[in-house]
Amino acid sequence: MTRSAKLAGVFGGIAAVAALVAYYIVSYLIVVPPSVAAAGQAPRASVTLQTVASMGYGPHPDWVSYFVEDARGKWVHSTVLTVPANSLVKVTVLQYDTATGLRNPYWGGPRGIVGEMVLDGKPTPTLDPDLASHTFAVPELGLSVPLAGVADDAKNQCGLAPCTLAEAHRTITFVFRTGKRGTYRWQCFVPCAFGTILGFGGPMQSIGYMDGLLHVV
Amino acid sequence: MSAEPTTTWIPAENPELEARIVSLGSYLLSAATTFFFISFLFAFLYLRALNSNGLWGGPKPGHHVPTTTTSGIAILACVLVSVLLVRLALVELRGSTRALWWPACAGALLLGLAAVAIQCWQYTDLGFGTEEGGYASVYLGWTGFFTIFTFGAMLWLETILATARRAPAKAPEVEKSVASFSVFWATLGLVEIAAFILLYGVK
Amino acid sequence: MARLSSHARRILAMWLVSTAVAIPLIIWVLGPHLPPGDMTAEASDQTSANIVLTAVCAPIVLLILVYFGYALVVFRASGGQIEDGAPIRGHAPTQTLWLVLTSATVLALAVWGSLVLVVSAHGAGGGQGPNPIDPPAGAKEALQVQVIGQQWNWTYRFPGYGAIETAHLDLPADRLVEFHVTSLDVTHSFWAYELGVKADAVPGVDNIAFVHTRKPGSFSIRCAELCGLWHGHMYQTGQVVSTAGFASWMASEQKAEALNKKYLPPYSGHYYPEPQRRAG
Amino acid sequence: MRRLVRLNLRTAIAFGIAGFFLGAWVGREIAAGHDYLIGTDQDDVAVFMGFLFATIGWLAGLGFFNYPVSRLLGRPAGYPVEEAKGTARYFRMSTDHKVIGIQYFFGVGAFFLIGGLNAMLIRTELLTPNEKAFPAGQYLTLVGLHGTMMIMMTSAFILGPFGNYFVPLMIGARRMAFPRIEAMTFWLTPLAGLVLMSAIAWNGFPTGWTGYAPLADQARAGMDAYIFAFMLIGISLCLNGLNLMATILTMRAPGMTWTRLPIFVWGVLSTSILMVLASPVLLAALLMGMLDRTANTGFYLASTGGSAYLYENLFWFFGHPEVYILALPGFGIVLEILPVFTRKPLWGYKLAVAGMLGVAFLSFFVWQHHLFVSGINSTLRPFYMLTTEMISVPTGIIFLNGIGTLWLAKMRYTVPMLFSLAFFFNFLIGGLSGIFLSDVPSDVTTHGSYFTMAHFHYTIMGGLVFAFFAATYYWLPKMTGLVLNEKLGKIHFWTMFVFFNLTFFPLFAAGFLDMPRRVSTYAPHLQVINDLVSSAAFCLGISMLIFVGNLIYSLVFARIPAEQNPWHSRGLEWQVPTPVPLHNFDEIPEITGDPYDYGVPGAPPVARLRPASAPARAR
Repeated sequence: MTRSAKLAGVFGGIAAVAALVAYYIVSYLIVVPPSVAAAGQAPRASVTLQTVASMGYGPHPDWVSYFVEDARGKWVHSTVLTVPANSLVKVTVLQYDTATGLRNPYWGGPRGIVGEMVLDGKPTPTLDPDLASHTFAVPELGLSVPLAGVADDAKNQCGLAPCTLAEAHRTITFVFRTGKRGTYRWQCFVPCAFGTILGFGGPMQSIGYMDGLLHVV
Repeated sequence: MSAEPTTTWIPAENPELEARIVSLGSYLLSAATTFFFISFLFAFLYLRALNSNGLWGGPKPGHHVPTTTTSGIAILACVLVSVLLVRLALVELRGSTRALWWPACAGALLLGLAAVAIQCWQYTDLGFGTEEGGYASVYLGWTGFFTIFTFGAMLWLETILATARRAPAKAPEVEKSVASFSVFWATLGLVEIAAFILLYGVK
Repeated sequence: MARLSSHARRILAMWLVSTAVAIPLIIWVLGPHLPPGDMTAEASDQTSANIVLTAVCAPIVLLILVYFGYALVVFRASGGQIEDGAPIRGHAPTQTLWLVLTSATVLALAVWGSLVLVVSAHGAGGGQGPNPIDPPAGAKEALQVQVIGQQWNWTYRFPGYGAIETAHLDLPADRLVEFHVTSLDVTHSFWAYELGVKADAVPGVDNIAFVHTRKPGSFSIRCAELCGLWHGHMYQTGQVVSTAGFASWMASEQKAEALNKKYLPPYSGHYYPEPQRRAG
Repeated sequence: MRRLVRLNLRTAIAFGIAGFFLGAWVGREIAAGHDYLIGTDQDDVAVFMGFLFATIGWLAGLGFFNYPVSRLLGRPAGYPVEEAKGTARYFRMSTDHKVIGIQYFFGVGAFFLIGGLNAMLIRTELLTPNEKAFPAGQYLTLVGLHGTMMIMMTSAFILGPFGNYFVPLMIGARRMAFPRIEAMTFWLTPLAGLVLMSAIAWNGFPTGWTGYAPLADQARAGMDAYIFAFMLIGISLCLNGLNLMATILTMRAPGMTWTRLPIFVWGVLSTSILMVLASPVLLAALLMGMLDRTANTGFYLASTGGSAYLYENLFWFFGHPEVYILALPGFGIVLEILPVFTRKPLWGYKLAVAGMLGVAFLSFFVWQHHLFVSGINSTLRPFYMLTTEMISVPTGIIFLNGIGTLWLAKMRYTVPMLFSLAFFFNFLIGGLSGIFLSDVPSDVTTHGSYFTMAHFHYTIMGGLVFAFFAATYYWLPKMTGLVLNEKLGKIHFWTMFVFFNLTFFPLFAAGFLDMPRRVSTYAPHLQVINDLVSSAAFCLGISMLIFVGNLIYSLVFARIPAEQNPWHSRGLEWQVPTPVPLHNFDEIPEITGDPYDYGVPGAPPVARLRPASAPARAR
């Protein structure tokens, strides 16, 4: 074997293995759900979300998840939102999941919102923690809003995401003020991931399901 | 490099050294095994002392002891008699008549396997679930891994018996391998005594 | 023998000079910048502990550095030749001296650390578990604050104020505070940096830490034990405010939390919320 | 069987993969009908059974069951072992301790580089104060993979390659006490690495290398990979320690008295005590975690009668001796190398032995210093503060040995010597920063911060890894029979030393300035420090590539045969020819002298290699 062939063999082999390992690790690392922009412009924008009890498809059919409506009215499986800075953002959540109850009842009161939380058209100052199905919380903005659950015995419950308005749901609207630019995390404070120890595993620790990012631009 | 043979033998040392190696290995294995089960002993005492959420003994008081205490006694008896039989075999091998060592070891093997079997049978009829508190957890962990260790020990004993059966070895060699095994098996016997006292005796 | 002692003399001189320079620098120049500052009595104790430890370590570092530096320059083979060094196998007086000195240093540090920990600092701001060995005088009148770690935020309950719960933390200045740290799910660690408090939040445990606040200011709160996805985001900023400022903050919180208060569980050292394990 | 299929790495991988799928199927059958496993979208029983069967398949594929089965059938001990020729023997089960040493060197080294790659990715993420490069969850997995991979691999970093290769050579034995167990300790290691890497396929694990419960109970199936991989390493460590200890205690050549035993062997011996006794506790802790995840027990769940403290106690009961499993072989290596390049006897040999045994003994009594602020029994804190600070006395002895050995020396600055000297510098900083962590008032600030992180990187990377490279440059010529390029070695040393310190020293400041460990986001004012550290870390990564380049250049291209004893060492391992013959010594040698008698007038040679042909000694 010539020197150059040896060189090519050794370095080619090592480079190939290194590339494979790096690809294996990095391809896992960089996956983020697509970002969905809020409708409207600063200083007013709006976001429409829905929460589903179970995906019904995909790699995790049993998981709870958020969905976001994009500009064309299509439901996107993502939790990465882009909203304008220093604006009022109106959030509408279509809530299809049944109640689980809060781990910490403290989060039953809506906090950090402008005006009042509106549940199915009625202003609601606070929620019985046992009736909460999820929360929408951005701790760095002081924002936390409990999302009331659908009654356990409601008819026509949604089984396959994304759900339609014909299926049993609650509608929650609220307005919050975005601060300065930056990326904020948001999450749900309800231990709603049944089947996982303490209800806080799986979807509760996965961006794209019950955790997300709020890009304020 | 090309001059190397395709088959080599692990260089044999003199039999006395080989026996010393196995004997020392058995002591070290026993030490490691002891520390392994000390973890469960610690878990038992620690969780019992903490009694988190009042659930050490499960949701219903007095409910947590296995329903079949007799099978616990049976396992203890099997293991202890088996340990004693191995010691007896050792005495036999060291004495002038060596007639009884084989049946003694074979009996020890059967009793050890019986302990494994009884434990497996007991799991099917426990009377409590694994989720019912700290005691249930420690019970499952301790007895489960003790059973696995016991099964491994029985494989070792079987090896000694099979080797002696196939090529009737000289007494000193058999004696040394039985002595090495006896150390490990006696250690497991002590573990079983502790397990019985704590898991069946302490409420 | 004369040569030998000249090496030793030189090394000793360099060491003494550098130590004499370093120690004042550490105490008066670096010292004031060492954490965590002096917002509380415990933080001051930790700062002085850090200064003392740095000052104790400096001579050791300098001894090794001076010696090794000297040896690297002086005790080297000349040229490419392989020459043998002096066949010394040991020197009993040096060995004894070294053992005595290191043991004495270590024992002194341990005794001093224990004294600071137990007698003067009452736990030094660290979590002491449900039964602190030596609660400070006036612990009965301390402001009780329960810190509740949860995935992923901190909330606080004030049993002295109707057990209301808040999402951020204000403390009055010049007051003994008794933190009761617990968790609702996994292990967190409550780290109030400027206060000099660190206490693990462990489910089912009431972990107590004492701190005596001194002057107003803001402090950062972090989670120092890996707790899942948003561990790095579990930070807040708290305030030490005047007593009057604390009272007005508390009044406004009580007003804001009036509606939600009835849903809170009764105050307890620890909580076991549902679900307690995997649910079907 | 052995005639039909040639058992090697290929069959091991094939059997392993087949075993995994078989096991996963069995696991799903077992799990079916158990409510608590339904709806989690992860079947931990299937994953564990898959790993278990994969391990069995892997070992069977390498031929580890041939001998036990033949023994069960009653065949006699001392079975012949098939050895391949040339490079092929490195890819199959070999019972030659020299082959295993080289397998360890490259196998563990490869995973060490993967762990290093993870470190580079971590530093990439930390270039910015907020998550830019990778999302938070994946970042935690990265931290866990880096930490666990490094701890798993560096545990065997010195005892694996150099312990296995040189302990028999240094004590005058032809083999290790249990050659097949020795082979198994190696082959479990790459399997553990692969199992750990597979955590990515199960969406990672969030706990870092410590695997704290109940977060570990809550985590997704990647946690199973962590638990299983660490269990394999625990078994491997325990068996490796058992084997090394049995070898040293029983197989010393005649004349190898306890005071003639090379100091490296003493280091190995004291380490192996820790390995035998501490690893089973890790194994038990992990098995309890496994039961929590699969059998629905509640060892670590306070809400059902368990306790998170149980894990923390068991883990650190293993974890602190583990720290010394990492450090003690390093002590042994530098004290072994210093006399050779100072041309002096080791100064204070007996004290060094006492120091290492003292460290080993004390390390079992310090573990609760990891739990100073955790809220367990606070009355014990002064005791653990005392024991922890006490351990710096035996550690300090190593420094005294270094000081004494350098006194009036004739130092030669070869690459191994440079690494050994750097070891003292790094370990000094690492050790003294440990004093801050052992003092409770100071620990309240530094615990769980980047200060801690810098501290243990100074001791493990600055200590163990530098000692590893010292040993590599010192012994690799003997192991491979080829010279390593010295110029590249020196470039490697200086880049590594400089950038190691530039990487980790600023992290003490980051910890003092309120930066907790394992965070993907930090306060914006810390960005300068972090960017400096990241750039230095990338250069540190490049210095590792220089080493890899040196290895490739010297072993593949230059191929300059090494002399039998290039360093003019008195060590017994240097008295045998290079490359080392298959059974090391034609006859068991008789040890006649001290291995460190440099410059001692009239010192006898270290050993008589052919005692039988030499004139009989008067006894």
